[in-house]
Amino acid sequence: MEAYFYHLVVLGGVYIVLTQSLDLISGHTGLMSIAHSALFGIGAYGVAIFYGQMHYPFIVAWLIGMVLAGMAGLMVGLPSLRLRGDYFVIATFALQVLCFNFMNNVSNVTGGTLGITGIPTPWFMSTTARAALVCSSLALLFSFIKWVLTRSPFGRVLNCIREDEDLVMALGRNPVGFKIAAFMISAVMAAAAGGIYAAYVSFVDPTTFTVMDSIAILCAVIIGGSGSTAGPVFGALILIGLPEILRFVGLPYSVASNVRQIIYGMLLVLILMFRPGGVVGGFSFDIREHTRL
Amino acid sequence: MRRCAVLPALFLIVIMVIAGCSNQQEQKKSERSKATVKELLIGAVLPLTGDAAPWGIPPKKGAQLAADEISQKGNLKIKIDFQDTTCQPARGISAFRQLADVYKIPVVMGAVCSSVTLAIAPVAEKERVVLISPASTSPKISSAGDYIFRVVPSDALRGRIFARYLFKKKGLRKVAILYINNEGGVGNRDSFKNEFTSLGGKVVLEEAYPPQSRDLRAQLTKIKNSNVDGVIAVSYPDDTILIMKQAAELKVGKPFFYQTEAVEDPSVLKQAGAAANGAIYILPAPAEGEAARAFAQAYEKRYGTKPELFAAEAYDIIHLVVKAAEANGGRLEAEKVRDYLYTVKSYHGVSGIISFDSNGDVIKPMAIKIIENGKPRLLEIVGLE
Amino acid sequence: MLSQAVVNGLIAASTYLLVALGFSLIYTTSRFFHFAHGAVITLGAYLAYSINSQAGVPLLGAAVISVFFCGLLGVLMNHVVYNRLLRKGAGSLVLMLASFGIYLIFENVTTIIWGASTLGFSPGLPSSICKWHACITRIHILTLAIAAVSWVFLAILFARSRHGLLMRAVAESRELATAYGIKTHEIVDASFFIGSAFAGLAGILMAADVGMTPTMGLHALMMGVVVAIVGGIGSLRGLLLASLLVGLVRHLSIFVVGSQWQDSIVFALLLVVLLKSPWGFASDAAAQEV
Amino acid sequence: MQVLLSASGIFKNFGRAEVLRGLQIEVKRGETIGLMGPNGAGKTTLFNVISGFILPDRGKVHFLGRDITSDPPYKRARSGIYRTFQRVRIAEQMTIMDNLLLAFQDRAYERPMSALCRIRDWLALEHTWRRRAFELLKEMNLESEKGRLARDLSYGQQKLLSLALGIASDAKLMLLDEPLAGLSSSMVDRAINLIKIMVRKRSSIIIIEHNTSFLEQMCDYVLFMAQGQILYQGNLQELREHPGVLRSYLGGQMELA
Repeated sequence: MEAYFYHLVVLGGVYIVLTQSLDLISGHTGLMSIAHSALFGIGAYGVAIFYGQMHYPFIVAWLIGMVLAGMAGLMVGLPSLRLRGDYFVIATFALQVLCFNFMNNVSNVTGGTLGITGIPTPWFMSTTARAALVCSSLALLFSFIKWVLTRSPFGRVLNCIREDEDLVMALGRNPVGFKIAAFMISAVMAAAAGGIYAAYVSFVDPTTFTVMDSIAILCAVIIGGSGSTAGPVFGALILIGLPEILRFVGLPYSVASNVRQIIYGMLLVLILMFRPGGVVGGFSFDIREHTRL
Repeated sequence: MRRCAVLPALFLIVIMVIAGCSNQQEQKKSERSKATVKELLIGAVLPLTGDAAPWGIPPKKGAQLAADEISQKGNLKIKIDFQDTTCQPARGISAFRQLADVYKIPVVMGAVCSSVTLAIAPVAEKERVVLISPASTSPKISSAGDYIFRVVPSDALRGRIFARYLFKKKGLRKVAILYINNEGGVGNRDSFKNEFTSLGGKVVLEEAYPPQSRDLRAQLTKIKNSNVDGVIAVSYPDDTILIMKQAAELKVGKPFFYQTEAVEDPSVLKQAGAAANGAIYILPAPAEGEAARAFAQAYEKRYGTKPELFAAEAYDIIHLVVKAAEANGGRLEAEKVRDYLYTVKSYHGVSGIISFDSNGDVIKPMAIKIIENGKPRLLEIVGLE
Repeated sequence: MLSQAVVNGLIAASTYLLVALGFSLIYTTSRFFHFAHGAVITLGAYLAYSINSQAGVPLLGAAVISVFFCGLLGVLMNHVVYNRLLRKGAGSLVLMLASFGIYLIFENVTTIIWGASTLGFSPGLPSSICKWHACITRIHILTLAIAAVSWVFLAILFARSRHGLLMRAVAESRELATAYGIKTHEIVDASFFIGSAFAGLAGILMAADVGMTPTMGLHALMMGVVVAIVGGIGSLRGLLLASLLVGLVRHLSIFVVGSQWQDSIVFALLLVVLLKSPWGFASDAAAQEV
Repeated sequence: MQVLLSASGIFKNFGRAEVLRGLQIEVKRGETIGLMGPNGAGKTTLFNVISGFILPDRGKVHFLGRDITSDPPYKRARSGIYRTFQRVRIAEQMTIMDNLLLAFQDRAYERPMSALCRIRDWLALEHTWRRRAFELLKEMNLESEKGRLARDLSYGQQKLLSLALGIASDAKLMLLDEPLAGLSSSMVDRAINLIKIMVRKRSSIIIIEHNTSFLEQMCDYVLFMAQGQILYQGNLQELREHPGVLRSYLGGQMELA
């Protein structure tokens, strides 16, 4: 029983870091991204390759993964120079597809479709209890970091970018720099989650990092409540919790997964329609499309 | 804002209640297993939902059939706890943990998707739980661990046998490989290619296509214009239909050899129709004899269809596990089951003749079949020799 | 070989064009990415299948009925979800997210009703006509023809008819059009109807060619979105050029690089277009306006 | 008096429409200038050109003796140009306090690293920022609303807030685009109060406005724009008698009708 519970804590922790990091850009900066599972994957592959195969110390591999993801974040950040709103989403989508294809096809680096197996478990995660402790404290740490960031002068500018980029400029701030910084921080956080995930599961393959996973993470943030600290936590819990609850409920097997997806879809649409701030009540993506001068 | 803090709290409470319920379940189960020694609880982690469900539900049916048959005989009661993996590694670990840690089950059947089996394997090793897959064919599983078994041949075996067969019997020297760009497709491609080139053949073209692709004309056009004796296809049912139909449309004019059992899928036979005729394919040799026939009858009686893919394998797994328990005085212990399985030689199961090698891989003869007039016909049974 | 590849590219381009036409028609009047379009594509095929095989209506009739229903479905989506969201002041991002949700619901309902494995109108061996080393089936010719006719239809609609004029007015600015007394709701509904009907038509044609699966709409839509953006949403000429470009790139690139990179090339193209000029081929005119 | 801003020979076309045609303007430190003209005269476009949201086709803009013609808007804002927008622009889903803090806070503490590593520093500074913001709120009679989201404010209050942002950012040149339009009379008084604060702080101000009594009260002189050029510069009295002004106003109205 404990180990199962701890396992859920591990997954919950990893996903909380993911949703918090996505919320930093989507909920606070107004840049919706569906490349997040790719960034998550970069972190995971970083650990898998540098720690699992090349036997660097875990911390080093973890950091390498984060740096790589940060660089990828910079690459996504660059389109945000020009693109707004839905066009930005499409750009991140393209990036997600490209990253997935890289993981899937460049087999001499990433192991291709077969993935990388046998990543040794680092000592601090050797039991599920330890892993749960590590992951929950990471979730706490990153939630705290995000909380501080979004309440700092830095976060205030991000929030203002979400509200009105022209206003940010009128107040003497360069939105582009802030957007890129936000995206890179978010990418690094996602990669941190990915590295821990890889070390815990001890196996990575591209199918864990698809567009659909990216969309699921985004939906979790929206459903939970974007632009808040509790919202993403709640979203991550739904993402991890709903399948587990349905597992206990015992739906007919032939439809269970479809029913789960339908529940996600309905939740998303209903939340948007009746509670645009998400369950927890954060920021709502209302109309703010001032026509550009 | 304040009102909303209630909701997450409620959510947590729901989770706790559910967790509490399952805890009680667990206690009941353990009490019961103490009361009657002769009840065996076996776990199963299968993709019961999602894209891979078509491969997960038949093993569930087969295993359930075996459990009920054995239970009816009297001495032993078999219960199987089925858990869903949805073919995702993390979910698979969740499911496995639930069985191994919550219910303390020593033997688990699963998983179907190779990626899930590979993800679960280290956990199974650490928790000392025997994991027997009815369907994972990735060559990487061979080295996944001491407690990891499978009753379906590795892609490595299938590729080797198919390569030898095509090289020696069909006289192929130059081939193209058309494969689905996922773990199964690439694993099969590699095993075929390694054997074929070591025999002296040449793989001229390797064309991949992404899963759920609906247009393979580009790949097939390239193959049509290449100088090859034949095409090896590694595909799933949906794209097998595409390959057959689009190859016919484009008049590719090369013989196709399918290194997959997907060809036998009812949807392929129906949708591809005449386009399927002449397709030669390889799959683990179906069992002959009384037991296999009885299984097919019982299965059809109970579920209304002929045994689908991997149902027989699951049926055999349950029987093997029960045999191991019987050899251990009716108790299920992971180490004992593991040791027993390594000694199994030429067990006549309903999925074929089963022996395990030192990796826990099954060694089975394979069958070469051909589709004629929309129906499969056995060409021959081939082994490694 | 080249001739066949070009023909393949044209066939692919025609389905991309059909999807992109509907998608960008809806975008021009309502200004958001309607991803549930993918669900309409799938449903078009399945509805036609059911009407044909279960109700026994001949295939052509079934297709017409199904296309009509797809149009209605689009209008329904607009009324049940998007309009309500708009009334609450939702922006294009919210509408796009909602369309993700709708897509999820529809794809899974489709799977529950019709199952996950391939279904088709015409099982069996397709007959094809070959000339100059290139083979083509009747369905392909039909698809090409319908795509061409649809394009011309829209071109005339936009250039000549009053209705098209109103649509262009709404596309320019919804508020302004309302201020001028144009019934914008009706115009948006009309664009949803026509756009979704195109989606249903595309779905049926694809299914007639290669059969249907519940996920067929998503891949088709992805290519449609790429075409719509590369071509510059709202520019008919741009869409035509972009669909040809994407179709040919997909089918010719395979001779240069490995086929596993087919998708990557298309999406790299998309990314480059987005970075160079977010408004695609139609950039010069549209960019000035925005 | 020192010349703060000078723009010369500004041309700007939108498609075929010539909006600014060789416009010339000079603003000295501490001046308050009214900017009038019929609709479509290019007033807002001029603001956009000065604040950098639109680049002119030709012409130069100098601020504090430096050529800023090709500077992006945020650089100009940093060197001391603040503008309001005709349609109120504030951060709607942020609190009023946060809106003001945005203008008050020190850019040196806006780096993500300093947000994390120098928490104590910025927390300490935040107190002074908040105090100053609170004082400004008192001027606007909004101190009780500081925790509310800006979008929940009335239109007039939002307009006040956008003026307050200018005061908070301590700009040397304020470009106010119709600061009084649509305000109730009590709100107008408060807005004027805020503009007086700007004057007191010796900021130069250009105000686009149609309310002549207000302009008379506030401005050192007025500029009259028509057809992309400054037609007249002087006091309001004389402006009323200027024949060209009358014609262009009437002409403008006829165009409108």
